[in-house]
Parts: sequence; structure tokens; C-alpha cells
Amino acid sequence: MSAPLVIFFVLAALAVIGAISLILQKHPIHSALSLIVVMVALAGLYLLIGAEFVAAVQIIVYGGAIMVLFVLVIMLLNAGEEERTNFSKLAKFGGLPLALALTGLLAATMTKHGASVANPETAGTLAPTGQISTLLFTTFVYPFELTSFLILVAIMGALVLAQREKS
Amino acid sequence: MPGGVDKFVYLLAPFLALTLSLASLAVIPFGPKPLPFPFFGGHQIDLWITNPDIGLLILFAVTALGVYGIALAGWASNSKYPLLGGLRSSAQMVSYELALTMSVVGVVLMANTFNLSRIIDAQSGRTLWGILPAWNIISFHGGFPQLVGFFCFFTAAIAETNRVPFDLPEAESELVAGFHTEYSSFKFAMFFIAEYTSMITVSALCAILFFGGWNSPFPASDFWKFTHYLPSVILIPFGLWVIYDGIKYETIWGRLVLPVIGSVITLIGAVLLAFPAINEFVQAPFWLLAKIFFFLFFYVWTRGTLPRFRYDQLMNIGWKLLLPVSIANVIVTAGFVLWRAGK
Amino acid sequence: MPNQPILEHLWIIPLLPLLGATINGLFGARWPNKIVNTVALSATGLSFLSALEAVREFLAYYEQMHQAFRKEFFDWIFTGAAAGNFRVGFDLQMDQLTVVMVLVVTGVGFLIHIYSTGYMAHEGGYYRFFSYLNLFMFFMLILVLAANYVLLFVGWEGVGLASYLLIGFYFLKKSASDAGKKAFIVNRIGDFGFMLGMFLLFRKFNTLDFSQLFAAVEKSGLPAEGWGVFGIFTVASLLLFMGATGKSAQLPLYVWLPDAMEGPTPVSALIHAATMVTAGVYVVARSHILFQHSETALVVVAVVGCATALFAATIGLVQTDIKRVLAYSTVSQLGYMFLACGVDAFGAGIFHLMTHAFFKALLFLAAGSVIHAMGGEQDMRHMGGLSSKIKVTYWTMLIATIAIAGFPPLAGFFSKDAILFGAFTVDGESGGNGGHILYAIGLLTALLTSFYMFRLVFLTFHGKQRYDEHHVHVHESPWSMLGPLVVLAVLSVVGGWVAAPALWGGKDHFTLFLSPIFAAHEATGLSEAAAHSLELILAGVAIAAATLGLLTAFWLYLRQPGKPAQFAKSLQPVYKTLLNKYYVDELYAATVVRPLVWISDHVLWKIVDVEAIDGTVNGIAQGATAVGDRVRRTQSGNARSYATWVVVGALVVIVILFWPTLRPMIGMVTK
Amino acid sequence: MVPTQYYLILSAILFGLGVVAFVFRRNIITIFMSIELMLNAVNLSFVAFSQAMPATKGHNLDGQIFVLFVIVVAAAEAAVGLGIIILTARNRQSLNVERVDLLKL
Repeated sequence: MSAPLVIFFVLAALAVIGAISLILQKHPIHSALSLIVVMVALAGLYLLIGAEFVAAVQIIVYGGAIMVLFVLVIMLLNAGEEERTNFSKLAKFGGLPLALALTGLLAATMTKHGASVANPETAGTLAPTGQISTLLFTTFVYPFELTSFLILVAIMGALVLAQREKS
Repeated sequence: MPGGVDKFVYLLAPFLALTLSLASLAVIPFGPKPLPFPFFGGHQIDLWITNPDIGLLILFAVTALGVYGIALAGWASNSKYPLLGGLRSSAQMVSYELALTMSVVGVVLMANTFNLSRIIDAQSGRTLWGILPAWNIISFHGGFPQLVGFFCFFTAAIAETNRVPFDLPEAESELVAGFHTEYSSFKFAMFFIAEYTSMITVSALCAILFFGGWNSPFPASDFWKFTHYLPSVILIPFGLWVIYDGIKYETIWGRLVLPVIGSVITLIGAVLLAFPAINEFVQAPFWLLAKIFFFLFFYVWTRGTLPRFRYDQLMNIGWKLLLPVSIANVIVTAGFVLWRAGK
Repeated sequence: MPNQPILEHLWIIPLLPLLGATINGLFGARWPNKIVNTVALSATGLSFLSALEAVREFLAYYEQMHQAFRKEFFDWIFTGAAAGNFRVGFDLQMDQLTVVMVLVVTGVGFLIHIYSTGYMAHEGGYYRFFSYLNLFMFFMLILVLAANYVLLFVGWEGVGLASYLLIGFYFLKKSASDAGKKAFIVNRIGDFGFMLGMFLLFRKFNTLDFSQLFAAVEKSGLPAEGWGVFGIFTVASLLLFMGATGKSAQLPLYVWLPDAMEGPTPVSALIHAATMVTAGVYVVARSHILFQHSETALVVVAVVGCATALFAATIGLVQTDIKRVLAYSTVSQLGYMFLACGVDAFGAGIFHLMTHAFFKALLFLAAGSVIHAMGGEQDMRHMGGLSSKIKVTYWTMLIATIAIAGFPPLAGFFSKDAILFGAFTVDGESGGNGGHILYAIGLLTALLTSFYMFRLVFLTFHGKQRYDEHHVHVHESPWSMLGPLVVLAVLSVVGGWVAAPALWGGKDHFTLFLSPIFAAHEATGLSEAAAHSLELILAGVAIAAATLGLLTAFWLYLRQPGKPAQFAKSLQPVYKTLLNKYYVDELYAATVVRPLVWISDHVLWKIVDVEAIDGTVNGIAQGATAVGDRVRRTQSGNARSYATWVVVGALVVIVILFWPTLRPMIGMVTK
Repeated sequence: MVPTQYYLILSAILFGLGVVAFVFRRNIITIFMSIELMLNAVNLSFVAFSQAMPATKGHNLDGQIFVLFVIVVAAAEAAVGLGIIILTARNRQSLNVERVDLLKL
């Protein structure tokens, strides 16, 4: 068993455990921490794949910004443990089997298609970060600009939502 | 351990803080050349732990995670002052991280890489007709002097490390001791080690990104060879002064230890004098450490000088001053880089 | 070509009354009677004048063209070639037939308008009455001027509407509104046939324009259909005739006319005696080419007309309501006209139509005057001895009676004589003797007619008065009413003289005038002289019959006033039957009305409407509500349920997208 | 060298776990986090594919670019979503989605 595989399995186990604990934890903060674990593990996987830049961005944006926001909000709203209501019978009984079926189907189809499209020759070629920026500013420049607009709108929306109305 | 705390998180917080800030040191290169003499059977040892292509990014990633230590500590303490402290720190760090990252982009543009050692190499040489070292802070070649960038970066860095005048998370006058009110003993110590470590990291970053890293300010020509003896010139008198000062120290313990330390320092200076090879090797780390030392000094200096900002001022500076200015800096620099590339 | 100021603008003639109707209808309510009068009378009068002018111009025009004047004003309906180029224009036409009709309608109409101003003076809804009356004039003129069946049908329905409105003029009286409804509904039955006939004709000849249609008929080369052949012509003619029976109150659809007497007397005079009820005759005459192509149709028309004539006359014998007697006599006279048409003596029919318009209008108006004098009393048993008190009315009425009874030299004699002659000679070549039977019945009817008419006169004006002097203050009507009476009386006298020369071997000018339209048929297999002598004989016989009737009436109602009652007793069943009009209304009620009501009530309303229609609609509504109730539960607002639904959706999408990939796997799993 | 399928299966599992979290947690914030988890799972598959796909002009980074976009969108989403959450919590005094079911704020 080669080193990458070992690393992969360690990280994968980490991620899965984190996700499970995200589900099982009672307190949102704990869920948030579990999610952070998942994200870090994923960042590691990205590094393993060879997507350095994505890994870094994953940590910086997800770990450093988004999750911090989550934690911040949780602390701000002083969210306690969630109350275990079960108003939705559908979710209570139908949720788990459906989710499992979905997972199964996804795994099956993706592996099939992954096998069909993946070709090992070129696999794993490490992509220098420079090329990403080149692509980003040439091929994908319009989507990129669009995302900037998206962010602008998001900022305004967040401001409008979060401000207390002046009385 | 105070009652009613969330034990796991309460313990996790300081560990997180410390590990992350120590980890951030891992990517900082202290010198270009590996140790001249091999260890462990021919293994050559560099002056850095790792030097990845995206070193800078990784650094930011790790520092970005650093906020959790404080925020979680504040929350886990199950007490209102820490909670407020945690809130403040997380908000503050998230806001200033933007300015921090933005202000660095200029440098990255000029060096065209995230790799720290290569950034430093890009600053070797002279600028302005050889008068000045080609440090990003003043260099015209390859781009535009990052003066503005530096100020933005340093301010943001101070805020990022929760130091005066941005130390609202631990503002004694308002929140007893901020996020670590409920901490004591080594957990408390961990927080402080973490804080100072991140100070060091940030200072190192300043030196590397804007002040030419390990490049000496003097030209590399033979005429300026004598500057290579600066280390010993500084170390030997300092060591002698330590010995002298130690002998007439109050406590017996001091009288024993200080002279030893002094003599060691003096010895190092002497060794450097004696062995030019080692001296040459030491040049780069020396300058880098000197710069780091300067910034640490600056930290303490500002702490002794400036009063603490109000929270709204803090936010205003972060969002309305630093961020726009750094973005403008990026734009200008990018323009210059383009222009230079065109030439 | 002489210039034709009016003829080129025929639309003026119908438009004027419409104008009057509109103005009165819209503003009359606030106006004093004078202004209403002015508007209504000027509208009708002007249209009468313009009609005269139009006729003059037409005659001049006919001198040169020798064809009907026809003008298309605008397209009303035009479907492209896709729908068979069905064109209905607002086309008016003028020919001899139209001339007669237009003159009768406008002239008599004008007189009756004048009369109404006096008669209705004290009635409420004065403006309304005149508005309706003008409206009727408009539609009637459209009817007679129309140059195609559809436009004619517009007028046809319009006069039906006007008659409905006017019958129900006293709509607060239940009997009146009922009568109105009855008239309307019964007419619908006829119109149904009429429309079918139109559809059939269009289907066959692809046009409904008179000139084109008849031209097509002529050159379609289709053989005339003999007795018992039910070809296109027979069916179409009979369908049209069905409409005619409805409008002209023939068997079996006559029932509405007697009840229509609920309306004001001028209305009875104008609509239900002079003009509208003759529309059926007009239509038959107008479509005579169709009828001539079908012996069956003609026979049917003749038989129906003849039967109606006798039938109504018998009923008229015993009626005591003065207006009802006249109503039945109207029905009977209309029967005469149809008889004429049936025996292919269209000219005679139209001739009788004209004369009848004169004296029947006069009769009604005089009756109205009597009623006016008696203060609303209509029962002849409560009259008598009025002759000295209301002289003008008496004399005019007497003239009219003599005219209708068919004494020479008054109008009725000539027209009736022409009809009888036609009937007698109809089957000259075809050796059958159906014509003689018709003739016999016609003669009998004539006898009865003169009998009940004189009965009416004697009961009303002679004998000792049977009313209470103190309650009823008898008074002569104003000249606004008497004037028209006199004019009509004169017309009733001279109206027939145009045909007089026939008696002494001359030509019947009226028939001559119409001859361009009705190919004048001298189909009597006899020589000129024989025909003349025969005519004289028949005339004599007719006079004899009329005299007989007169004498009988005189003997029964003046000499021996007790006798009628005795007869009534001795002939109880007959008398009762006649009094109750052969129980026809009851029969209809039993066979048609009650079943219809029952079906409408128990089936159409309680089952179809309530159960089926409302049931369906409400069912749909309730279904929607029920479904909504169920579906609403899914919209719980509970995000977790939504999430689960999303998962379901995702599953479905994946299965659909990757079915090809999945199928083998499923196979593996199942294996 | 790790086969691409492993990554894909892992991402599928993570996604499924995210779904489960979405369905079974009541706390709005946690649900939001589970969405982020799902996004991450998708990102992983993106990156895996970008590594496995045949290279175009040297390297094939489309997958990674997509990931970047996803992250940007996620950031925007987080900003707005958390704003909404704060507002909701203010008005409802509850973070339980099952208590916030009026389909309006």
C-alpha cells in the first residue's frame, strides 16, 4: 500500500468522521468544528491530488472566512443545543433511506462515469498555480467578472438584511 | 478549569492557537543556503522546514485558522467577557484578513510567485542606480514601491495578531482580560506563546515581503565586504556587556547565568570572526533576524505609544481605509507591472 | 334612366321609422304626447311619402328596365371561398309585389298611427307604444323590401319582437304578458322551419338572394315535383310554409292570434290584421317559384289555408268578444289568402291581402272605437243599439262588414271572387276535382263569414241596448280616430275596383300589374268567353252565399233574439265545442305544453340542470378544494419536509439521467 | 497513485452525509453548514475529475476553476444566508426550522 493511498485513507476517514460528527453533534459549535475538520481534510486531499491553489483557497476562504462567519453567528445568536422536534414525519421516516439511496446511486453512477472518462496517463499532473490565474483571466474571464458582481450583490444583500431598521 | 465550560472546546482552543501559530513558522525561510556541513549521513539541511510553491498562501491559510483559537476560547469559557472578546476577535480578524491579503498581492505581482524564497531572491540587487537595495518597499524594478502596501500590511498584521492598538479582544479596561479571562496556568501561557509566535511570524513576513528578507542592505561588491563582520561586531561587545552586567547582578542566580550567556554570545562572535565560511553562511540569517528583531521592537514600541482604538474605529479603519487603499495599491502596481512587462 | 332620388336610397324608407322609434324610445319618456306624436307620425308619414315617391320612380324605372329594381348597400355577412362564398348583403329590392306591400304597410300603418294618437291618448307608456309601433314599421319594411331571405328573416324576427312587445304592452296584466309569450313561442316553432328551409336552399343553390336563387331554380333544370314527390323543392317550400303558418296564424299554429287581442286595439289592427300576419302570405308569394315547382307544397298550402278558413270561421260564429270575432275572421281570411296561393293564384292572394288589410284594419279600428265608446267593454252581449249613438263608427263598420262579407261592389267581393275562381279552375287540365272541393269549402266559409260579421254588427249596433245607461256613457270618438276610419272605409269601397273590369270581360288590372312576377297563368282549360261566363256564375253564387249569411244573421239576431240560445241548447255539444275553440288550446296544453313543462321541471331542471350541470361545476370546484386540501398538507412550511422532497427529486433526476448506466448494475444486483 | 474512483466515492459519501444532515438537523445554522458540506463534496469530485480528465494544453484545470467559482458562490451565499438567519432569529426567537414555518419572515 503506497504512501498516497495511506494518506488518502487517513484523510478520507477524517473527512467522513467529521461529517458524521457534524450530524451527530448536538451543539452547532461542535457541528461547525466538525465541518472545519472535514474542510481541512479535504484541503489535504486537494494537496494530495496536486491542486495546491485550491487547497489553499479552501482553507483561506472556507476555513478562514466562511466557517469563522458561522462560528461568529452562532456565538452572536448564542445558539444553544437544538431541540429535537419531529414535526416532519416525512423527514423522520423517509429521510434516511432516501439519503442512503441517493448516496448509493451517486457513488455508482459517478464511479462508472469516472472510470469511463478518467485516463491514468495524464492523471495527477501537477498544475502550477500560474496557469490557474491565466485560465481564470482568459478563458473564464466572463464568469470571473460575473462572480465579482455576485459578490457585490451579496455584500449589499447582507448589509440590507443585517442592519437594524432605524427607529 | 472553571465550571460550566465546554471542556473539549475549552481545552482545544489554546492548543489550536499555539499549534497554528507555530505551524505558520514552518514555511518561513531563514536563509538561502543549506547548512554547509552535512548531518545524518549526507542529509543536507535547509534553513526552512518546507518551502512550497504556494508558501505565502499556506501562511495565510494557517494564520486564517488562527482565529479559531481565540473565538472558541471565548465561547467555551461560558462567561460573558470571554464571549465578547471572542466575538470581537473573530470579527476583527475576518475583517483585517482581507486587507492583509490584499496588501500582499502587490508583492506577489512583482515577484510573480507565492514562494517566499523566490520572493526574497527577486529583491536581491540594487535599485535607483545602485543607491538603494531593491527591496519591495522602495524598489522600482519589476514594479512599484510597496510603501502603501507595507503600511496596510503592517497595520493589518498588528490587528491580526490582536496587538495594541488593536487588542480589543483582550481590552483590560472593558473585558477583564478578554477571551482568556477564564484561562490560567499553561493554557494561558499557550495563548501568549501563540500570540508572540504569530508576532514573530508577521515580523518575518514583513521582512521577507517588503524588506528584502535576508538580503543585506549593502551592495555585494568587495568594497562592502567589511559589512560581513557586522554580526561579530555587534555580538562580541554585546556579550561582553552581558558578562559585565551579570557579574554585578543582584541575585546569585543571575551572577551565575548571565556571564555564561554573555560568554557564549561572545564566543559565537569570535567564532564568526575566526571562520569566514561560517561567517558568510550566517550573513543571510543575520539580516533576516535583525529585521525581525526590528519589527518586534516596533510592535512593543507602538504598544507603549498608542492608545487603543474604539471598536467602530477599528472596523472603519479595516473596511473603509485599509481595504480600499490596498486594492488601489494592487491596481497601481498591476499597472506598473504591465508597463514594465510591455517595455 | 330617370333620376331616382329615393329609389337609389331605398334604405330611407325603413330608416325613418327606426329613427322615430329610437328618438321616442330614448327621449320620449320626458316628452309630452304632442312631441311624441310629431316624431312618430312624421316618421311614418315621411316614410309613406317616400314610399309613394319610390313607387313612382320604380314604375318609371320599370318602363325602361322591365325588371325588379335591386340595390346592394353593403355586405352584412361575407364568408370567403372557404365557407362557400356565403354572402348576405343589406340589399333592398323593389318590384310590383314589394310596391303593393310597401304601400299597404306604410299607408295603413300611417293611418293607424294617426288613429292611435287618439286611442292611446289616455294610456300610460304613450311614448313606449309609439316607439314600438315605429320599430314594427321599420322591421316590416325591412321584411318587404329585403332582397334575400336572410335580411327578410331579420325583418321577420323583428316584427315578431315588435308584436311580442305590443301584445304584452299592458305587461302588468298577466293574460297580456302570457299572450305575448305565447305568440313569441308559437312563432319560434314556425321560424325553426323557416330557418331549416333557408339552410336547405343555401345548401342546394349556394345562395339566398331572391333573384339569384330563383334564377338558379329556374335553370337548375330540376323537374317540377308532382304530387307525393318529396324533392328539394317540396321540402324547402314546406319548411318555408311552416314559418308562414307560424307568422300568419294558420293551422296548426294559429292559436296565438286570438290571444294576441290582449294588445291595444290599434296593434291588433296594424299587426294582427293588416300587415304582420300577412307576412307569411308575402313570403309564400315571394317564393312562389319554389312552390310552383312542387305540386305537393301547393296542395298542402291550399288545404291548410282552406281548412284554416273554415275552422276559424266556425269558431267565429259563437265568440262574444268583439275583438276575438275579428281575430278569428282574420285567421279565416288569411286562410283564404293561402288558399289562393295554394291554387297558384298568387295574384289573387296578394289582392285579397290588400283589400283585407283595408277592411280588416277598418273593422278593428271601428271595434276599437266602439270599445272606446263603451269605456273598455268588449263583450257584444253587453252592447246593442249603438247605431244611433256613434254614427260614424257604425257606418264605417257597416261598410267594412259588407266588404268582408263580399258584396259587390266593395273590395272584399272582388278579391274573394278571384280566389274562389282560382280555386274552382285550379285543376282544369288535371281532371281531378280537388279544386271544386276547395271551392265548396271556400264558399261555405264565405257564407259563414258574412253570417258572423253581420251577427257582430247586429249584436253591437242594433236591437235593444243591453248595457246600463248610467254606468256607461257612450260617446263618439275624436276625429283623430274617426278620420282613419273614413279613409279606410273609402279604401274598402274602392280598393277592389282595379279588378272590377274582370266582371264585364275586362282585364284584372291588379293581376296584370303583378303579372311580371307571377307568370300570369290562364291555365283554365276553358276559352276566354267560357271563363268569363263561369266567372260571372261564380260571382253570383258567392253573392248568394253572402246574402244567405246576411239573412240568417238578420233573422236570428234581430227578428227572433231568443233563437240563438235555443240553438245553443239544442246543439249543446257543437256549441260548446265551438265556444271552446275545438278545445285546441287544451289539446296543445295537454299534448305539448304540460309534457314540456313536466320535462323541463323534472328532467331538465331537477336532473340536467341541478344534477348534471351544477353538479359538474360544483363537483369540479369541490374536487379542486379537496385536492387542494390534500396537497396543502405538503406545503407545511417545514424545511425538513421540503429537503426530503428535494432528495426525492434528485433521485428521480439521477435515475432518468443515468438510466443507461444504471440498468446493467440493477441487473447485476438482481442476479 | 490514488484511483479517481476513490475520490468520487468519498465525495458521494460526503454528499450523502450532507443530505442526511440537511434532513435531520433542525438548527438553521447547522442545516446551512450541511449545505456547505455538500458543496465541498461536489468540489472534491470536481478536483478529482480535473486530475483524471485528459489534459488540454498541458494541464486541465477546468475542474479547479469550477471549484473556485463554487467557493466564491459559497462565500456570497454564506454572507446573505447568515444575514437572513440573524434576521430570522431576531424575529422568531428560534433557530429551529420546524418552528419557522410561516413561509414569511
